[in-house]
Amino acid sequence: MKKIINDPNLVVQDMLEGFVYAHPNEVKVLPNTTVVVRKDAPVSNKVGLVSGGGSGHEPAHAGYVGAGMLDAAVAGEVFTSPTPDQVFEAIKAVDGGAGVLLIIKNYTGDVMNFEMAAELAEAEGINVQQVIVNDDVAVEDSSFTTGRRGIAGTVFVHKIAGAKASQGASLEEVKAVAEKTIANVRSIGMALTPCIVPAAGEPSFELNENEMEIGIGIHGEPGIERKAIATADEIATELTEKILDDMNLSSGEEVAVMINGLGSTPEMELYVVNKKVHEILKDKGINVYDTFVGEFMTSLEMAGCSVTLLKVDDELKELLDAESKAPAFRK
Amino acid sequence: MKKIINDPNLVVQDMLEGFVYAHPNEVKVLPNTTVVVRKDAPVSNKVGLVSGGGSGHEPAHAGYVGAGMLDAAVAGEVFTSPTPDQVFEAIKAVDGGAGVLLIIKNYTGDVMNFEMAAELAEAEGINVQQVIVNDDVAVEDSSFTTGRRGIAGTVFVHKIAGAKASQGASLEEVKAVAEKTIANVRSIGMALTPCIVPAAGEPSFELNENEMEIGIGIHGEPGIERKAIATADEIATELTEKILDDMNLSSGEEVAVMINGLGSTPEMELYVVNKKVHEILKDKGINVYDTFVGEFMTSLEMAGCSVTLLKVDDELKELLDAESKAPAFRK
Amino acid sequence: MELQVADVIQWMEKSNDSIQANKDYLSSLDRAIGDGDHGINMARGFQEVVSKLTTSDYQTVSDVLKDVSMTLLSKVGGASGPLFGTAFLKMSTTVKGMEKVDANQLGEAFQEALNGIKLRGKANKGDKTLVDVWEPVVEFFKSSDSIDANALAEVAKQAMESTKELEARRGRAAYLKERSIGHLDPGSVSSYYIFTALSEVLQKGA
Amino acid sequence: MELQVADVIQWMEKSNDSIQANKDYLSSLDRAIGDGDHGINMARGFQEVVSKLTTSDYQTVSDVLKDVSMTLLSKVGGASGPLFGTAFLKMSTTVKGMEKVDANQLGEAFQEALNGIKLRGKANKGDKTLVDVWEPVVEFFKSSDSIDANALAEVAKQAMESTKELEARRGRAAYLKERSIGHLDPGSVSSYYIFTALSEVLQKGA
Ligand SMILES: Nc1ncnc2c1ncn2[C@@H]1O[C@H](COP(=O)(O)OP(=O)(O)O)[C@@H](O)[C@H]1O
Ligand SMILES: Nc1ncnc2c1ncn2[C@@H]1O[C@H](COP(=O)(O)OP(=O)(O)O)[C@@H](O)[C@H]1O
Ligand SMILES: [Mg+2]
Ligand SMILES: [Mg+2]
Ligand SMILES: [Mg+2]
Ligand SMILES: [Mg+2]
Repeated sequence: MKKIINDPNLVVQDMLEGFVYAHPNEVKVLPNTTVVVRKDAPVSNKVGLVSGGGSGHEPAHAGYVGAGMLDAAVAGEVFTSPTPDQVFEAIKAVDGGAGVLLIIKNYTGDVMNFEMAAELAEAEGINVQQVIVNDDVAVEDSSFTTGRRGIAGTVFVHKIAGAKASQGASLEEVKAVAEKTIANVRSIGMALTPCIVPAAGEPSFELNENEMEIGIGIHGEPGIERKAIATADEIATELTEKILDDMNLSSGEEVAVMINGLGSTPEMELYVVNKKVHEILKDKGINVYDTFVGEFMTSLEMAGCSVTLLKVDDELKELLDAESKAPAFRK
Repeated sequence: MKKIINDPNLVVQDMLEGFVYAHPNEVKVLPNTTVVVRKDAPVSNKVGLVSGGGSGHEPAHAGYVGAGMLDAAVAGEVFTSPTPDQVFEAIKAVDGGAGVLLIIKNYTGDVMNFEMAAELAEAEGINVQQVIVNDDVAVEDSSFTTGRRGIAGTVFVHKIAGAKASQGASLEEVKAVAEKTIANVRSIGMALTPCIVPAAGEPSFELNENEMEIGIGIHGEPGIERKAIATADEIATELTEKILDDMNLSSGEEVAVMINGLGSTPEMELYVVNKKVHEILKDKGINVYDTFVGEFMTSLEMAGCSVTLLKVDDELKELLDAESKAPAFRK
Repeated sequence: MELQVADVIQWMEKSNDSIQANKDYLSSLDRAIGDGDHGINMARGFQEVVSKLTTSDYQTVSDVLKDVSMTLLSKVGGASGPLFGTAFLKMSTTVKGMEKVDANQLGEAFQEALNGIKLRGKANKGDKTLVDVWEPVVEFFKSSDSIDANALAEVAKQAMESTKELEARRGRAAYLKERSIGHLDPGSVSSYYIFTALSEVLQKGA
Repeated sequence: MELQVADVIQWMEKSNDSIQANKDYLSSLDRAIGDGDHGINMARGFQEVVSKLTTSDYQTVSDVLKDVSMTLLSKVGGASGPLFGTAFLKMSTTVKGMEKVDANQLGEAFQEALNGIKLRGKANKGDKTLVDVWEPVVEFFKSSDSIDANALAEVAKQAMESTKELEARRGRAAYLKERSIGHLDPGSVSSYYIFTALSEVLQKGA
């Protein structure tokens, strides 16, 4: 394991301190927590937005804290959902009287920990609502199982709900637009290499030199299919087709595209993927409204990428374009 | 070699196409070249700024093209300086009548190719000046040799010269502030792993599981010293001390800090390094004016980071803060 | 049988011993069908539980269980944190105010814990989760008034082993669908350690 | 000796053959003390040179050399592109308008090429660059009016091999300082291929 860290058990704490040193005017960490909040939290009469999850997905989630996006991000241990008490602290810190919306990625752990925090907050009289992002089409969408995971599409939910909240919308309105975003966003990822959780010190799985894994999650879990490594065009085609199969996009409709690096894939390669994704969409008469290429929701140093499509209408376009001061998503 | 690419010989072309697909309102590629220019180039009566170099350093250099930063970036093959004819095309495309400044990283190849382009441009009556960035303190600063390399500090030169040019300053003024920036910026990098040039297919060097390389360049060249891997705090200390030894910074002075990931180092680790760098500076009474943590000047999928310090005065601070619309450096 | 404050503390200490000893094993089970952190999570949580219990004074079993719950809830995280946290919270409420508990009361506490787990996690028996260990244990307690410690350990062991053949429908392992078959469920293994530790405490007390 | 248009084209073809055959070797030399692209760069450039020359008509040696120069300048990049490009440009200018060149004229052209290389790259003999091959070759041409093809190849070879012991002071290898000792300079090796190719052409013509 080659990492630039100190004590693996303190890596989240070290990171958060370094984060606040880098963005001292935008964010602060609540004392004795792993909760990053806007420096000016709570913003009165604005719906507070809280997200979070395990660490190791940087810039998610702290990088999305800032005016126009999240009010707080709760960091768990690496790949481990944060605990209810931490989420509860976040909720209390960002409640400006208009209620708080929790944006949760659909993992059993995240859902349970955030729900317990919501129960604690409600017991204190805070109006808390939640949405659950489940954009990963690699996983079957079934209520008999855990259902789809939340992956990079979550960033669009942060952006759009954040913009709505900034406009002064009510908790119900912010929740509604977040749910609309979730209903219209689909993603899928692939990996060339596994990653190593610092405290574990061992790779999450093994892949041969000529293999790749399709439908990978963002926690180093194995994907849904292992196959021979293909060209960028083939990979982009497979991922895009899997998304489109699930989306019912017609010619003339508009999407926002996100090509997300999982950690160690050079930006060069992400742009190569982006080229093919655009060509496929163009072929189908689907217009691209905006494109985001970079690292938005990573899985430590995993090599690979995910593709996200968000079907946009006028409302979503306006909210996507709205100003954001979050360090990792400036608009 | 595990990469998401198509034909390794076409990777630069594929990337540039993907780049323009992602940023169609900000940039264009000059037909039949590897030159990315601002969509509205040339901006009349504004000094044109041209930089570039081998590919594989993304987001450098195309990511810094946009209002407030560069007017053009010339992309060479991976880790290979672009040719004079390409640079010449860039110069012609961005000359708005106020002359053109070339921002060159100090590599023999870059310097020679850009200089030949400048000669071609001058022959056509374009007023061309150049500055050479040499921020890497790992390399001795000597006129008997190639001298110091230009690495991540170059991004500060792009930003500051770009802001000055946007203010309508003359070629001489823009050149002067670029040189002032160069005189005040110092960097050094380290690596945990080598990288693989797509067309070569083999790692640039070998490092054992317990080794790291200090003073690494950004082209997969070996560094100046190989040693046992250390903690993040030790690494941050070594890099920062090497810079400070060369800088003569006194207590009370101000710096901008850049913690740059070389490709596959998770942002988590960069923030861990940032924490220690800030602590060291605080200890010495040096104030941090602004901090930039992320991937700014990479070396394909190399694991490692560089630290850059820029000593700032009122002029540099104002220019650093000025608006930038470059995709990879929004301000 | 009868459990007093000291017994419950000992139970948690023994649980912690097994979890620490098997931390890497638990993580490796989770690596196969999850994200590889189960051992790390449980070890972090139970270490804190023991620190908390050994530096506090307790009058009632319910207070001990409440601190176990709160510590697990705030230190474990992931899926297992809220589940084990809920389990011990429900147990604490069930035996509220009691200085000692007998087999029946413990059985009822386990029943409430299981209900809490199922409510929180929406899993049923056969979904390849820790429910597959807790439910047989609850049934074992229901089946008799006097608890045989050896039999308890055996029930937990068989239940734990039964998860190997199941296809996961809840938690991270569910993403793997049929690829999850052939691997033990990590949360069931750590639950098994907890019931084995209980069995040892009961054995000594007997 | 005398070189006509066809000879120069053949020289470039033979140079290209060696460079393509040794592409990986050249890159591996550059990997040791540089950035590993020298073979890729030279192979890309000389491939284009040969395509260009074999699809064009030439009256003069200088026109051939000019196209070689322009193609190298626009296709090689890196440090070697401007250096070899400048070398052939200077040669072209030196023999401007000539349909054939003799040993003296070729020697003068090489002298101008060397001057151009040194001006462009600011390197001197002993700096572990291709100057260490070009300068001995120029001196060899100066030393006699009639050129022995075998001797030319031998001079280039020894010059190339001499770079192994040098410490680099220019180019990327200079960053390694004393660590550069013990490795051949890649640009000197590709220069050696070019002079060996010339020697073969001269041999045939003789
Ligand atoms: N919905 C659920 N209901 C009951 N138990 C569950 C559920 N989801 C997961 N588990 C249990 O949690 C264990 C995994 O815990 P852990 O690895 O600590 O958390 P995470 O899955 O968040 O990484 C699984 O082995 C399983 O026993
Ligand atoms: N300043 C210089 N003067 C003369 N030759 C040089 C100089 N710098 C580099 N070279 C030559 O260029 C060769 C490297 O070429 P190449 O690898 O293609 O370019 P780069 O170093 O830009 O990657 C070196 O082996 C050396 O012979
Ligand atoms: Mg986990
Ligand atoms: Mg090169
Ligand atoms: Mg787990
Ligand atoms: Mg080279």
